[in-house]
Amino acid sequence: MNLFDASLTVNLAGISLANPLIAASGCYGYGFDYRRWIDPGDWGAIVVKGTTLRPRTGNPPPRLVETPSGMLNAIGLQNPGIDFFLKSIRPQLPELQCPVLVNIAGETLEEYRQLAAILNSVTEVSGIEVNISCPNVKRGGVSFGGDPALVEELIGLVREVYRLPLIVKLSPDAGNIVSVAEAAWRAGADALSLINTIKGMVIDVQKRRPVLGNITGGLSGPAIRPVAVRAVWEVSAAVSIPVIGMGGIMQADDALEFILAGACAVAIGTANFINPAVAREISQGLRQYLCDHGFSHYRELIGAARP
Amino acid sequence: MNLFDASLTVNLAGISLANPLIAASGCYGYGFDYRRWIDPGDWGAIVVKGTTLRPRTGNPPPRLVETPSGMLNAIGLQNPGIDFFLKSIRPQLPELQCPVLVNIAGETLEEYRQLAAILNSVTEVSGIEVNISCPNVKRGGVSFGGDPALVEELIGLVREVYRLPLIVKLSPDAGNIVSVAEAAWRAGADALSLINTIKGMVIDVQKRRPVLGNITGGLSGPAIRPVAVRAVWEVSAAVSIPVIGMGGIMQADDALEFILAGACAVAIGTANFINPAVAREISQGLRQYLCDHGFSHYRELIGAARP
Amino acid sequence: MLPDHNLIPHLIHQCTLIEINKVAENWYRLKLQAPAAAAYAEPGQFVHLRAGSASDPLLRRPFSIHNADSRANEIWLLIRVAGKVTSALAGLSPGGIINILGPLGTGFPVPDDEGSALLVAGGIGLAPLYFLTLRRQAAALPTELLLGGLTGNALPDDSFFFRDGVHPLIATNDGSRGYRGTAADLLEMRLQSGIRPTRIFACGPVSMLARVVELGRNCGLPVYVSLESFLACAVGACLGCAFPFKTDDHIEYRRVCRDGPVFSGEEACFELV
Amino acid sequence: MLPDHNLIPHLIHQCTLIEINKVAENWYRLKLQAPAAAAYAEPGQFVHLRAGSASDPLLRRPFSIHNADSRANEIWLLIRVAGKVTSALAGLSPGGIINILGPLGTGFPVPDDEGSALLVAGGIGLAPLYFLTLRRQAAALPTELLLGGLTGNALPDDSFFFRDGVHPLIATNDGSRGYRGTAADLLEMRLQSGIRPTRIFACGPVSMLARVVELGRNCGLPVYVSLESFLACAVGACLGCAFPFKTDDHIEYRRVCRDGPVFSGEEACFELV
Ligand SMILES: Cc1cc2nc3c(=O)[nH]c(=O)nc-3n(C[C@H](O)[C@H](O)[C@H](O)COP(=O)(O)OP(=O)(O)OC[C@H]3O[C@@H](n4cnc5c(N)ncnc54)[C@H](O)[C@@H]3O)c2cc1C
Ligand SMILES: Cc1cc2nc3c(=O)[nH]c(=O)nc-3n(C[C@H](O)[C@H](O)[C@H](O)COP(=O)(O)OP(=O)(O)OC[C@H]3O[C@@H](n4cnc5c(N)ncnc54)[C@H](O)[C@@H]3O)c2cc1C
Ligand SMILES: Cc1cc2nc3c(=O)[nH]c(=O)nc-3n(C[C@H](O)[C@H](O)[C@H](O)COP(=O)(O)O)c2cc1C
Ligand SMILES: Cc1cc2nc3c(=O)[nH]c(=O)nc-3n(C[C@H](O)[C@H](O)[C@H](O)COP(=O)(O)O)c2cc1C
Ligand code: FES
Ligand code: FES
Repeated sequence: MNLFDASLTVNLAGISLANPLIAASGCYGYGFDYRRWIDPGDWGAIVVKGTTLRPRTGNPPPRLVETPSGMLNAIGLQNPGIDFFLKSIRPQLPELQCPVLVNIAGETLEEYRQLAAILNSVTEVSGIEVNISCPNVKRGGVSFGGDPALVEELIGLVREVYRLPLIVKLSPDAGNIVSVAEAAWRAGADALSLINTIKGMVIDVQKRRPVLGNITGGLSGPAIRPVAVRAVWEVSAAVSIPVIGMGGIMQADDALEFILAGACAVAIGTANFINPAVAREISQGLRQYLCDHGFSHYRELIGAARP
Repeated sequence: MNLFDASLTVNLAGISLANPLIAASGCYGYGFDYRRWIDPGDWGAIVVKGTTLRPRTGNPPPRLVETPSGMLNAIGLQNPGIDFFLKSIRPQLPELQCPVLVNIAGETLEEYRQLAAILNSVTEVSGIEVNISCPNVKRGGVSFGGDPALVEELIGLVREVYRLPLIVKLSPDAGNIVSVAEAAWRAGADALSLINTIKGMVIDVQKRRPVLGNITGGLSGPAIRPVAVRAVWEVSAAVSIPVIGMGGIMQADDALEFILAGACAVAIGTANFINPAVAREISQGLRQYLCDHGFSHYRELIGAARP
Repeated sequence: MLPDHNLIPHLIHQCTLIEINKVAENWYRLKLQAPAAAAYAEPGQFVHLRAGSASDPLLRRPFSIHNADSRANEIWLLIRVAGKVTSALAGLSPGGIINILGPLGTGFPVPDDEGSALLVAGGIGLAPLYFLTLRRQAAALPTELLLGGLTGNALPDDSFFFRDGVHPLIATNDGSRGYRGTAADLLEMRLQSGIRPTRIFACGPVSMLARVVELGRNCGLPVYVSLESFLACAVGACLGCAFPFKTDDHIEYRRVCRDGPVFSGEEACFELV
Repeated sequence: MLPDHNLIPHLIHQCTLIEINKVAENWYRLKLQAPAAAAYAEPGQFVHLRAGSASDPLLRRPFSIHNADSRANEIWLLIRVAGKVTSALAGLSPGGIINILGPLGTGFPVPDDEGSALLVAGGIGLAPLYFLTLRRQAAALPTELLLGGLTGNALPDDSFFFRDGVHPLIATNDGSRGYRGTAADLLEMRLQSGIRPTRIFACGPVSMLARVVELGRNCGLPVYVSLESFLACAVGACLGCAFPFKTDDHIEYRRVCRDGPVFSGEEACFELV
C-alpha cells in the first residue's frame, strides 16, 4: 500500500479535519507563531489560547518550571479578551487554512454563556472548546469542572446559545472524570477534550518558597500521559460522543496509544515546544503505521485496544 | 556546625523515628530484601507491604511498565495474609531495628476493622497505615477513598479498635483530597500519608492492547512529584495532624520539597529500585542542607515554604 | 553464593567499561571492571544496570552475566539492542561508567554430580548459557550447547566461540548457517538420536521454552529455564516481576528476580504470559 | 532579519559540534556548524537548544548567539554550567549532535547612526554583548565593553579577547583582576568621568540591570537590556516567559522570547521578578 492511501481524514462532531491532529489550546497562540517551522495546514485543527470576556493580564512570573518529563505552567489565562479577538485576530484566521476552535473560559456561568453567544455568529470559528478545567485561575476553571450537576447546568446554558460544534474540556483533577463527562454529554456537548493539565507545584529548596508566582501550576508533558490515556479509556467507554485525547503526546506511537484507547482525534501541546514540526512528523508516523499493519483508515484503530 | 549536630529525629504521631525517612509500603517487602545494600536501621521506619485478611494471589502479569520518569504497577496487593504475617514475619521484625508499620487493606469496612483489631495487640508493630487508595484492586482500595463520609465511617470503625498510631493513606485520584483528609482527621487519624499512586495505563501499540495484565496500574516515581508536593501543601494547611509526604522522592532536594511544603516525614518507594542506598544518601543530604543553611533541626523546615 | 543479609555496600558498583565489541547484528559484548560481581557471579545470575542519571529512562535493566573472571575483576555482558537503554549501552565507549547492582538472582543449579547437560539457547538467550557452558567445561562436565537464531549474521561468528573452546551446534530459521530450524528443533533432533543428558538448561523466547519443557517431559528429563519479566527492584521486594506457576491446580506467582530467574520448567505456565 | 511567516524548515537544525573549549571556571565556548543560524543571526538573538532525546530534561534551553560566521557557516555559544543541560553540553566532544531552533527573538537595535555605545556585561551576560561588540567594531562604531565577574578565573583570560581585537575594561568583586567592583561600578565610573555614549547595552543579573537602568536614567541615556526568563516555546506562543513592564501605571507582561530578549530598560519592573 502507498503511504498516501492511508487516510487520516476525520469528521469530528461535524468539523472535517484533514488529519486527527489538533494544536492544543494555550500551546499554539493564535496559530501564527510557528509558521517558520510548519505550515498551519499540516494540522487537522487549531484550538486558540483560552479566551475570556475581558482582557486578562495573567499571573505573575515565574510562570513555568520544568519537572521530570513534564512542565508546570501557570499562565493564568493571559489573553487580550474576546473583543480584541474579534477585531484583530478573527480577520486573519482564514490564513491558517485549517479549522480553528476557540477555547473559552469564564468566571461565572453567565460569562461562559455570553462568550458562546458571541462566537455563535463568528463564521471563521468552527467550534468552541469550553474550558472547565484550568487549574491556574482563582475563579472559574477547575472549580466548575468537579461537580457534575454544575457542569450539566453550565453546558446546558452554553448549548442553548451555541449551535456549532461544542467541545467540553475536562481534567482528571475532578476525581470523577467519568461522571463529569457524562454530565457534559447529557447537557448536549458534541465532543470532549481530555485531559487538561493536572495541578502541581515545585518548591525552590534554596529560596524555600514555591517556584511559580502563582504557587501552583498545571502539569503537562509525557509525565501525565499514562493518566491521560487511562482517562480516555474510561470516558470513551462511557459516552457515545467523540473524545479528543491529549497529554504528553510527543511522537506517533503516543498518539496511537490515545487512538487505540478510544480517542477519535488527539491534541498536542507541550511537544510543540520541543519539536515545532511535531504535527507533520506524527501524521507521517500514523500513515506509516497504517501501511505497516494493513489498515486503510486510522478510524479502524479507534478503541481497538479494547478487548 | 558539625554534620552530626544537625538532628533528624522526629516524633511522628507518637512513634520516635531516628530520621524522617520511611520505606514506602509495597516497595520494601517486609524490610529484609535490601539488607545487602543498606542497614534497615538507616530508615526512620519501614511500612510493610499492603496486608489483607486472607492471602491474595495478586494480579496477572505483566504487573509493571515504565513510563516517562515514572512507572506503573499493578501488583494487586499480592500478600500472604495476616495470619502468615503474624506467624512467620512478626517474629523477625525486631531484627529490623527500626519501627515497623503495617499497611492494611480490606474489601469491606468490616475487614479493615478486623485487621486493625488483630494488629492492636501486636507489640512488634508500631502503628498501622490504612490504605484507602490502592488503584489496583477491584473492590476496596480507592473506591473507599473518594467519599469523605465513607472515609469518616471507615476510620471511625478502625479507631474504635486500634489504640496505637493510626495513619491514613490517601490518593489524589479522589479529586477532593482535602475533604477526604479532613474526614480522616475528624474520625481520629493520628497522621496522613500522601500520596498513593495515580491511576494510569499504557497501551502496547504493536499488540494493540493494554500492557498491564490488570489494564490499569498506579503511577509512581518522579513524574508524580509535583502533584504530590501540591497535595501535601494543600492538606497540611487544612489539618493539624502530621502529614507524611511521598511521590517521586529520589534525592535530598526532593525530600526537602515535601518537608518545606509541610510534611513532617517523607516516604520513599520507587527510588529504592534505582538506588538501594537512597535512604542513607538522603539522610546525609538533609544533614548537609541543615548545616549549610544554619538550621539545627530539620523540624525548623517543616512548612517553611509557606509565606 | 552471597549471604543474604550481609551488608555488602560494594554490591552497588560504579563500573568502568573496559571493552565493547559488536559481535552480531544488534549484539554487543561488554567487558566491565566489576570486582565484587566478578568474585561472586554464578551462571544464571544477572546484574541490574543503569547508565546515566536522568529520570527517563527511570528504571535499571537486567542483564545476565555472560562470563566472569574473578582474577581480572571483570564481568562480561552480551546485549541485544531492544530499546532505550540497550541502544545507549551500544553507543558507549571504553571508559564509560555503568552503575550495577549484583550479582542478583538464583542461577542454574550447581552440578551435584558428574551428569551431562544439553543447553538450549534461543538468540540472546545465549548470554547466561554461555557462562554455564564455560563453567561446566572448566569442571570437565559433559556439556553440549545448542543455539538457534533467525539468520546467520544474527548470531556471533565461529571465532567468538572457538576462542573459548566452545563448539555449539547451530540452527537458523532460514538455514543460512548450521541446520535449518530452531534451537528447540535441535534439541528434538538430539533427543531423537538417543542422547539422554542428566539435565536440560534453556533460555530464550517463551514459546521456545514451552516446547523445550515439553520435549524434556516426554523423555522424563528435568528442564531448568531462565525466565524473563520486566523488573523494577530486582531484589524481591516489589512483586512486580511475577511469573505464573501451577501448583496443585492453583496459580501461584513467583518472583523472576529472586526466586529465579532460573526455575524448574515443569510448573511454569508459559501459556499465561 | 527573517520574515516571520516564511516556512524555513532548516530553522530546526541538527548541528554538529565543531569545537569546544573551557574558557573560564565553568564556562565553555562551543562552535557549531549551523548554516541558517549563522546566516541570519543578529546580536542579542538566541538559539533554543536540545541535546539528546530523552524526556528528562524535557524542554529546550536558550543560549545567546555569541558569535556568527556566515562564511564558515558557524555559530559560537558561550555557556556557563548551571544545571542539567549545561553540564551535559560541557561534557560533549567535537562531532556531538545538538539540535537547535533559531535564530530567535528580537536582538539589539541595529545602529541607525554613528553613535557610540557602552556595553555592560555581568558574568555570562558577556555572551550576547560580545557578538554585539564584534559587529559594532566591524562597522567601526565606537564601542566600549565593560565586564564584571566574581573573581579572576571566573572570566576568560586576555587572549580570549585580544585574539578578536576586543579590549574590555574588567572588574572583579574581589579585585583579583582589573578594578575591584562590579560591571555596574565600572559603568558608574565611566559616566562619572564624563563619557556620554549614545546608548547603553546591558546583560547580566537582574540586580545589575536595575542599577544600570538607573544610572542611564540619571544621565538621560537610553539603556537596552537583554532579559532572562525560563522559556518553553521560545517563539511567542505559550506566554510562559512573561516579564513585567510598567506602562501608564499598570503592569503588562511582555514575552522575553519574542518581544525580547532585548528591551528598552526604562519600563522593565525588575523589582517584580
Ligand atoms: C533476568 C533477565 C536477564 C536478562 N539478560 C539479558 C541479556 O543477557 N542480554 C540481553 O540483551 N537482554 C537480557 N534481558 C532482557 C533485557 O533486560 C531487556 O532487553 C532490556 O531491559 C531492554 O531495555 P531497553 O531500555 O533497551 O528497552 P525498552 O525501551 O525498555 O523496551 C523495548 C521493548 O522491549 C520490551 N521489554 C523491555 N524489557 C523487557 C523484558 N525484561 N522482557 C520482555 N520484554 C521487555 C519493552 O516492552 C519494549 O517493547 C534480560 C532480562 C531479564 C529479566
Ligand atoms: C534569552 C536567553 C539567553 C541566554 N543565553 C545564555 C548564554 O548565552 N549562556 C548561558 O550560559 N546561559 C544563557 N542563558 C541561561 C540559560 O538558558 C540557562 O542557564 C540554562 O537554561 C540552564 O539550563 P540547565 O539545564 O543547565 O539548568 P537547570 O538544571 O534547568 O537549572 C539550574 C538552575 O538554573 C535555574 N535556571 C534555569 N534556567 C534559567 C533561566 N532561563 N533563567 C534563570 N534561571 C534559570 C533553574 O531554576 C535552576 O535553579 C540564557 C537565557 C535566556 C532566557
Ligand atoms: C503553557 C500552556 C498553556 C495552556 N493553556 C491552556 C488554555 O488556555 N486552555 C486550556 O484549555 N488548556 C490549556 N493548556 C492545556 C493544554 O491544552 C493541554 O490540555 C495540556 O497541556 C496537556 O497536553 P500536552 O501534555 O500535550 O501539553 C495549556 C497548556 C500549557 C502547557
Ligand atoms: C510496586 C509498588 C507497590 C506498591 N504497593 C503499595 C501497597 O501495597 N500499599 C500502599 O499503600 N501503597 C503501595 N504503593 C504506593 C507507594 O507506597 C507510594 O505511595 C507511591 O509509590 C508513591 O511513592 P514513590 O513515587 O516514591 O514510589 C506501591 C507502589 C509501588 C511502586
Ligand atoms: S522485580 Fe521486584 S520483586 Fe522482582
Ligand atoms: S517561551 Fe513561550 S511565549 Fe516565550
